[in-house]
Amino acid sequence: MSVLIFSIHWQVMVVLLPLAGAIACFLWPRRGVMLALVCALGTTLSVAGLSWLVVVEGAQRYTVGGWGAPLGIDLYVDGLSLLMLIVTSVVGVAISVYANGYFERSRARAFWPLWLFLWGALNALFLSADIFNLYITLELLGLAAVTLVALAKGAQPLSSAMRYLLVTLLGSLLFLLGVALLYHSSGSVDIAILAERLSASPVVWIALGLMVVGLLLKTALFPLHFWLPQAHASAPAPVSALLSALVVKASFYILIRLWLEIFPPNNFVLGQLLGLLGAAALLWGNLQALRQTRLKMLIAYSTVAQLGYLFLAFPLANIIGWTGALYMLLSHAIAKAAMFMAAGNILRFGGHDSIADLDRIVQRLPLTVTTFALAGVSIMGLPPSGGFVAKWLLLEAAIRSAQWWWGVVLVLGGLLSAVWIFKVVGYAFTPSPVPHEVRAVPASMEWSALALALTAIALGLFSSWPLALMMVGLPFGEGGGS
Amino acid sequence: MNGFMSTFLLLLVPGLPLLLALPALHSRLRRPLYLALLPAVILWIVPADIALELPWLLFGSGVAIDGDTRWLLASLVLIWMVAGFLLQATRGTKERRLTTFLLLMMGGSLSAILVTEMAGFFACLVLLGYAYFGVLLTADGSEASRPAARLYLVLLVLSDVLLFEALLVTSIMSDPPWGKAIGEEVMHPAAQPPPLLFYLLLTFVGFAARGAVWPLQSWLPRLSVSPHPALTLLLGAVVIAIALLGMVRWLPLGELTSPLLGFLIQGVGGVALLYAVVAGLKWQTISATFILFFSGLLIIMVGVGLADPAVWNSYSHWGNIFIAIIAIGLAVLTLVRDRLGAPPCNAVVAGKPAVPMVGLLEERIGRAIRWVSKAGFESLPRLRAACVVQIVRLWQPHQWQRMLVRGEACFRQWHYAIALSLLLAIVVVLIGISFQDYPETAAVQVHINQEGVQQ
Amino acid sequence: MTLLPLIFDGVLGFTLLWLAWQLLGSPDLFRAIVLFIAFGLLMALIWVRLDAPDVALAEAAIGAGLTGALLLAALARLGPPSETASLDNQGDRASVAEGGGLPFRRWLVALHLVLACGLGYAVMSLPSAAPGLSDAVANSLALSGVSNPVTAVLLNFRAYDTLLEMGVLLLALLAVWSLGSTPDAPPDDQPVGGVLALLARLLTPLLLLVAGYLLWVGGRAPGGAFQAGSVLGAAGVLLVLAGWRLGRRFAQLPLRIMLVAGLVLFMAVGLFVMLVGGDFLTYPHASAGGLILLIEAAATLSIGMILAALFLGIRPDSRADQ
Amino acid sequence: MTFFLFFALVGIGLFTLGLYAVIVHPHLLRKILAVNVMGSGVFLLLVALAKRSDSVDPVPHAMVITGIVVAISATALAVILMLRVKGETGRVKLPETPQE
Amino acid sequence: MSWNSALPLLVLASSLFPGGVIFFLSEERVVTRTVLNLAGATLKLLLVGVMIWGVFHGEPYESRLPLLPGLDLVLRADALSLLFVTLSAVLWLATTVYAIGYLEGSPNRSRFFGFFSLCVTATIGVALSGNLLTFLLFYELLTLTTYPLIVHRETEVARRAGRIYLTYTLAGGALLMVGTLWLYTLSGTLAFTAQGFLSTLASSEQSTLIMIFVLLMMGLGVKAALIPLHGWLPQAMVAPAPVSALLHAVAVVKAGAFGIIRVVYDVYGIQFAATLGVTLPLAVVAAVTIIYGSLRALFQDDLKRRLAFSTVSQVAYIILGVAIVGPIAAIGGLVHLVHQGVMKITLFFCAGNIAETLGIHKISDMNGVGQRLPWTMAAFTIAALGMIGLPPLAGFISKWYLGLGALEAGQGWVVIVLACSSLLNAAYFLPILYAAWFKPPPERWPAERSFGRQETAWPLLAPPLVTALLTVVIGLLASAPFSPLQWVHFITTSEYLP
Repeated sequence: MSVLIFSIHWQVMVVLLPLAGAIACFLWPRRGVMLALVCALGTTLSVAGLSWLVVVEGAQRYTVGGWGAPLGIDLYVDGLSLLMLIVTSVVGVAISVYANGYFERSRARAFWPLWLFLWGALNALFLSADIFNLYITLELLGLAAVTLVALAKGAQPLSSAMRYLLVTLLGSLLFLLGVALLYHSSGSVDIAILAERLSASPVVWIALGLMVVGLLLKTALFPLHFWLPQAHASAPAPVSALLSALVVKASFYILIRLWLEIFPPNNFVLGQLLGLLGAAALLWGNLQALRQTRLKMLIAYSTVAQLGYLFLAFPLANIIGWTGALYMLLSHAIAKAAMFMAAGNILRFGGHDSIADLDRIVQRLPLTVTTFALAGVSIMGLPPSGGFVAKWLLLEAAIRSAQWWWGVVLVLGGLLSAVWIFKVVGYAFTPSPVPHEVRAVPASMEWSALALALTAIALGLFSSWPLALMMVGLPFGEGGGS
Repeated sequence: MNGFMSTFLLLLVPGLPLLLALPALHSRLRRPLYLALLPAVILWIVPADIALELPWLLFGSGVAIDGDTRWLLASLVLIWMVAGFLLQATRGTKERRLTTFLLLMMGGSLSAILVTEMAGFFACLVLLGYAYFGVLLTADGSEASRPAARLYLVLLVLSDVLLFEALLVTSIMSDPPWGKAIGEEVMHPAAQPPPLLFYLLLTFVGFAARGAVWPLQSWLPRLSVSPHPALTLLLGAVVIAIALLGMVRWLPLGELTSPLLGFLIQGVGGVALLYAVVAGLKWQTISATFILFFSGLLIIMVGVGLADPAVWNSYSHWGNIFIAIIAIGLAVLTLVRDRLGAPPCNAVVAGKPAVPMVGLLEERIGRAIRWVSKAGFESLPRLRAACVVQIVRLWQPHQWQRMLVRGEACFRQWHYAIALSLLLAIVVVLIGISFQDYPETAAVQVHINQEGVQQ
Repeated sequence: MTLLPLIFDGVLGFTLLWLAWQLLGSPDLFRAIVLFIAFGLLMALIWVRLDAPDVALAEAAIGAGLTGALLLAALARLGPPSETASLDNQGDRASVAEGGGLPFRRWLVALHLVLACGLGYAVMSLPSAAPGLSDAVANSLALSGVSNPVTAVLLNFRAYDTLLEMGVLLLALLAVWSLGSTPDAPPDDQPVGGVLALLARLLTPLLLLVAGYLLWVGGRAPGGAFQAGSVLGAAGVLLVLAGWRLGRRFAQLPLRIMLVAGLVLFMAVGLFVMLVGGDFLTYPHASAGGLILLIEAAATLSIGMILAALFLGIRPDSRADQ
Repeated sequence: MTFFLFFALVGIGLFTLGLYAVIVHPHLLRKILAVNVMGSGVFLLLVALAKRSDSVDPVPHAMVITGIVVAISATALAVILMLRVKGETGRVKLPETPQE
Repeated sequence: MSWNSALPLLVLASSLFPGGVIFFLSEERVVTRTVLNLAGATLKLLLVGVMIWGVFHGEPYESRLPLLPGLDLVLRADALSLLFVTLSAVLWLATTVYAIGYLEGSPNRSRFFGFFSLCVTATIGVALSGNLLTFLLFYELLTLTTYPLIVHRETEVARRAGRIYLTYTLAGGALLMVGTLWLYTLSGTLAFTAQGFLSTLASSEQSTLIMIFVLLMMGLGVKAALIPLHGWLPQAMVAPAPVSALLHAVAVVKAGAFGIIRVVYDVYGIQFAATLGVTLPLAVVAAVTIIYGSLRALFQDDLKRRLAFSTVSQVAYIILGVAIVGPIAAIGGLVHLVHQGVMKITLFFCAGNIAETLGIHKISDMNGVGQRLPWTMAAFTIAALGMIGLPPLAGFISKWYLGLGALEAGQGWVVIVLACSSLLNAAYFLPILYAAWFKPPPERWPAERSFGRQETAWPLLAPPLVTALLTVVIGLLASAPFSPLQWVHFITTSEYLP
């Protein structure tokens, strides 16, 4: 058994299985659902195999083509990327189950291959140790995501998709320009080699500046979040879920990777700048969320806000801070996916997602409301939930590094998000006066969302395992930026 | 008679009346008052001294019967019998509740005589006091007597508080207050027992309020002209007598001296006597006058005792007997008055001294409450509400909202957004170039202690 | 150092910038696209000047040719050019007005100048000797199975990139298909007669030949799967323009199999060599050349088909579904 | 100043021009063109700088070929999206004001 | 897992499990629901009984789960936690019976009972938590689980109350979290230990420690309804009577008070806290709360609101007892935790009965209620007199020890506060009694429901009678073995005797 596990090249399987699944779904669209589910399962198993490998043997470097860096392309798995892969799998499986009930046949035909492509792109991105390869995965990811957004009908989704496409192309180009400059100043595109060869010079800073902004555009950090709310809100529910949960996190992952590996040390002021933007995102996003009248729009703005949390790790820049941010990423991915799915259920059930009229429908979907509430608990950062653990760690980092102002922001952000969450949940406690036409919600949609929400809660109770996993290969090695 | 039986009997003396106070029980019995008195009578007859420790409060409580208390018990039983006899006539809708209150009162009074320590006595006193209030209002529901009853209630509460404080003070003075379980080392060296005078004053005023001693007597005349002679009897012979008994028992007569207070108390007693003689000589309120007079006498006695312990010691056992005699005397007086057939009682005339004063008092209190509520305590929440309104006003309309909307609209403009990203890129690069490799910028991070997470 | 190439380069470069300026600023969209095609051809020239013939081929075929065709077709579908142009102009002015007018533009220009200066500074401050990978490539070229270094990089050293890139291409097709036909798509069933049909009939075999040649020569000289594929795609575009359509029978599964053949074969080869006992995409040195050719052949076919399908813009069997 | 540096600077010029056009031109087709021009600029920079050493570095060439293919994929998607936007809204530009 | 380490978890599960199951029961399955509820409550009581016996004989009960790096979720039963656990378990049983009767026929009962059980679970968790993190976890859980109970009526008023409640408690929770974390970064541990664990820290940290103390007190003071953080409590009165009863007597306010006890005793250590000089301000705040709450209660005409302000005042007794540094006052404060619970729950039960049976909510409408509901009003009277502190009822015991402790600690002013509070208590309770017993009843009641021969349904009547009886019994037999007073004596000995 263990021989089998160690002899399979799990890294390759993790990337190729979704791609193969996408091709299969493309070839035989009528079997799409079955193929996709099998593929989701296979990918998850591969990720499990990879985790086993990594946990037992430590961080893994894999040379595609046998050439090795700098000539060839390396795949690198450590705790950081493994965690991202696992999040992707968890959310991915749930989204697959959910989408099975969500899409009617004609759109399902388009959805499955695109979604599997996106999954493959995500996995490839998390595994890659090569910045040009990262560019390609970013493009693959961006195009798939844009198309998925455009799957929804109507003018709004299409124009949001268009805007999203332009933004993601711009971001990629900025990134590519940075890659070009870095390649020409160091002669390699491998992250590890870059880390060795680069020293703080204006060229490097210009390249890094371009890459950072390109990635920030894709991550939709305040004030560059302008494309996100509409794109996430108008996409079909499973797509919103995976965009908010995974896609924006991918570019954040690259950013964190670059920051940890190839950024010159002692970039304290830059960290403060990113933290400042994160704090602004946290407050602005939550305030905007409060103002929204549509549920999905509200959740989308909350994504803007929650992304701010992730950036608070940059000024803190110690292991606890990074762990906290990653844990936030993890729990936010899962909780936000659950939340969008719940919103999708509500939308499907009542035909609208206007918050003021939710009272007509919420009472008949107790599971969905529970999902929303549980996910909300995690997003607010109340115990026991993943969000709490993350906030705890971030706050601890803030106090330990004597930067209490970030702590204030953290607490304030949690309270603000509580306001809008309870604004929505409050409608669960309104008597429903008017019965109206409803569309049944398949059980698979309700339960997959609930399962995710419960996972987000469970993350608060069993945090030691993910935390230990993050530390494999010491991605935050010598304490990050400090 | 074995120990168990006697213990049981002792507990039954207050227990049976309390038990019978349940309406469901006494409504099925023919003469619950007499029945409830039965254990007391038996205890009186059985000539044995019994004592019993009860697990109440941490230092325990006790009931006992000995020579002195036997006398008191006897007189009390007698009075209750008379009262029962007088109350035979009462029949009607209120009877059941009246009986309940009477039985509660009986339980309280009997146990007050039997308990051996102050806290227990206090408990009985409270039961007695509130039960009497119930009796008053149940038996005599006339609007005229209610203000006086309320005044009585106010004095009762005040007296309770004062006595409670007195109890605390005495408890802290007798060290250690609650056993040796917790070592002396944690006892506060700073703990200074309050002065004795404080305690004496508290006790005296507390009991004086209950016993209608001169300056606090205004409720007494009105309540003692009740249509029910039994109520008058109970008021004087039970409520006031036991209050006086308490005073005699609680004040450290014969042990400690306080000449100043002793003199003061004598003065009060003297004035009370004078007042009784001058102001109270009316047939309708003869019993009140009687009570005032004799309680005045007793107060003088107490005052003398407090001023000079030796004097008190010489006639100390007369104290209890004196009280018993007052009670019995009052019983006789009431009976006689009842039998002679009092002239028609003019409530309004009789109530004259009490009612206006009570009315005035209540009105003043009401006005004070209104004033306070206007000026003070309601203004705080009102202030807070105003603040909340301000905040809401700040929040809800327009200003912030508009800022949010405009800001977001601005961010959403394509050209602004992309230009902003460009600007951000330039800023990042500038920061990166200008702040690199300055070690002191990282100085803030020195505090980082990473051991916490390593595990 | 001769002056002539310098002048030539200067003219080339400035013309390119001027073209870009013109195409981005021209009020007429049709003219802009035509200029864009010219821009692409000029780029191809520059690639040649920079010793990058492979890139030049790809640029000429894809960057200038196919992109231009795609954009022209899109413009045609957008509606009458005059209307769009006027709308565009209005939009331009409106946008400037919305964006705060002239001051904003001034700021914007300043910002861009700063950007350009910064980037220029970065480029100028790079060391004059490139720390590139040319030596590494040259050292390993013998083991790669091909002698054209660009092909070696594309299909051996960085084959994983290429694999993913084919994924991007396929994804684009998927995206285009799943977004379906636009409501106002021009009726494309009419037979196109005349010169175009004749041209198509004449050019298609030629293009096929060129594609085959480029594919074959790619191992040794400039050329390769992408270039060949784009030529094939051009042929497909021609056919499409001429009104030729796949038969219904082929428009279903067989077409799809052809579309994915390149990617599937690529993945299959990569996995197969794993079975032999290496990492993913590690070709045995002896058979590397053959394997690369195999992959390239399939990739050429797929790339050509995909590019043509992208141009067509709708699922060929969509009519069959309706 | 050597000629490859000149081309690299031209590349930068193209990138900047393209970016400016992306920002100020609302018409989607022109935005697509502009993005393509930006891409060309980056490619030019990538290849031109590879000329610095005597021997030709093929890796940037391969990268650019990859980039060109990615660019046409993106352009194809952008074009189809643009057409759909036109079909749904009747206008070929992005709505600037938030639709609530 | 051994029996000793499983027992705390079992105690939690005995209400968590029924709660979880009840959510999925359909509305009509009344019998199943009732059986589940009662079985859970009874089982919990039994388990708690076992634990009391064990703890008394020195058995350690502790369950651990890893929660955060270096911090476990610890459930531990010590004497102090058992005091609260027992109170919760007993009163949960009573309230469950009451709620079954109270909610008969109203909608959303499954939801109600589900959250009710969860709320009790959270309370038990608060009581059993063995470190500050676990405490924080259950404290926040309590916030979340009580919110649905407060808004259960689903009216606009209820939702407004819910919002206010959340505003206060979530903000408090955040402060508590910050304080906890800060403490953790300073000390590296959060485990509750007798005499506290902070006294070993360097003296340079003292000002920080004071600040943390303030943060913690603000966080906990919200739930304990200390001035000026009490605003949510009267608002929360819109909830159904069993909820008010549970909120005020057991769950929420007591969780806050209990937390303050824990922080003062087991985190800072009472001696160390006294050295820091934080106890006196706390005592002053508590005293102000006592007086202010009573004064506000005086002006309320709504019965439940008056009771709510009375709670504000009474819970501060507990804190006062803790803040007066001395063993006797500590006994008074701790025992008031139980006594106030029993008395206040009785009052709320009775208020609920009056509202439910006669439709009366205002005190000014209560004339003659005693004649219609004699048993209910008898229970009310006993509890109210107990609240005033009349002997021999439970309230007297608490006040007695508080006063004694204050004198013993040399803080005579507390006695005056107590006296004023007693007077005020009398001033706002006695008029109710007077009106209910001695004023003539109106011609007809606002909304009377008939229950045949009984004055009201027996599930509504039995719980207040039982708790009223309990008020008398724990007052009368205060120094019997295993009485609350004796148990508190046991606790205080361990806290004050190293």
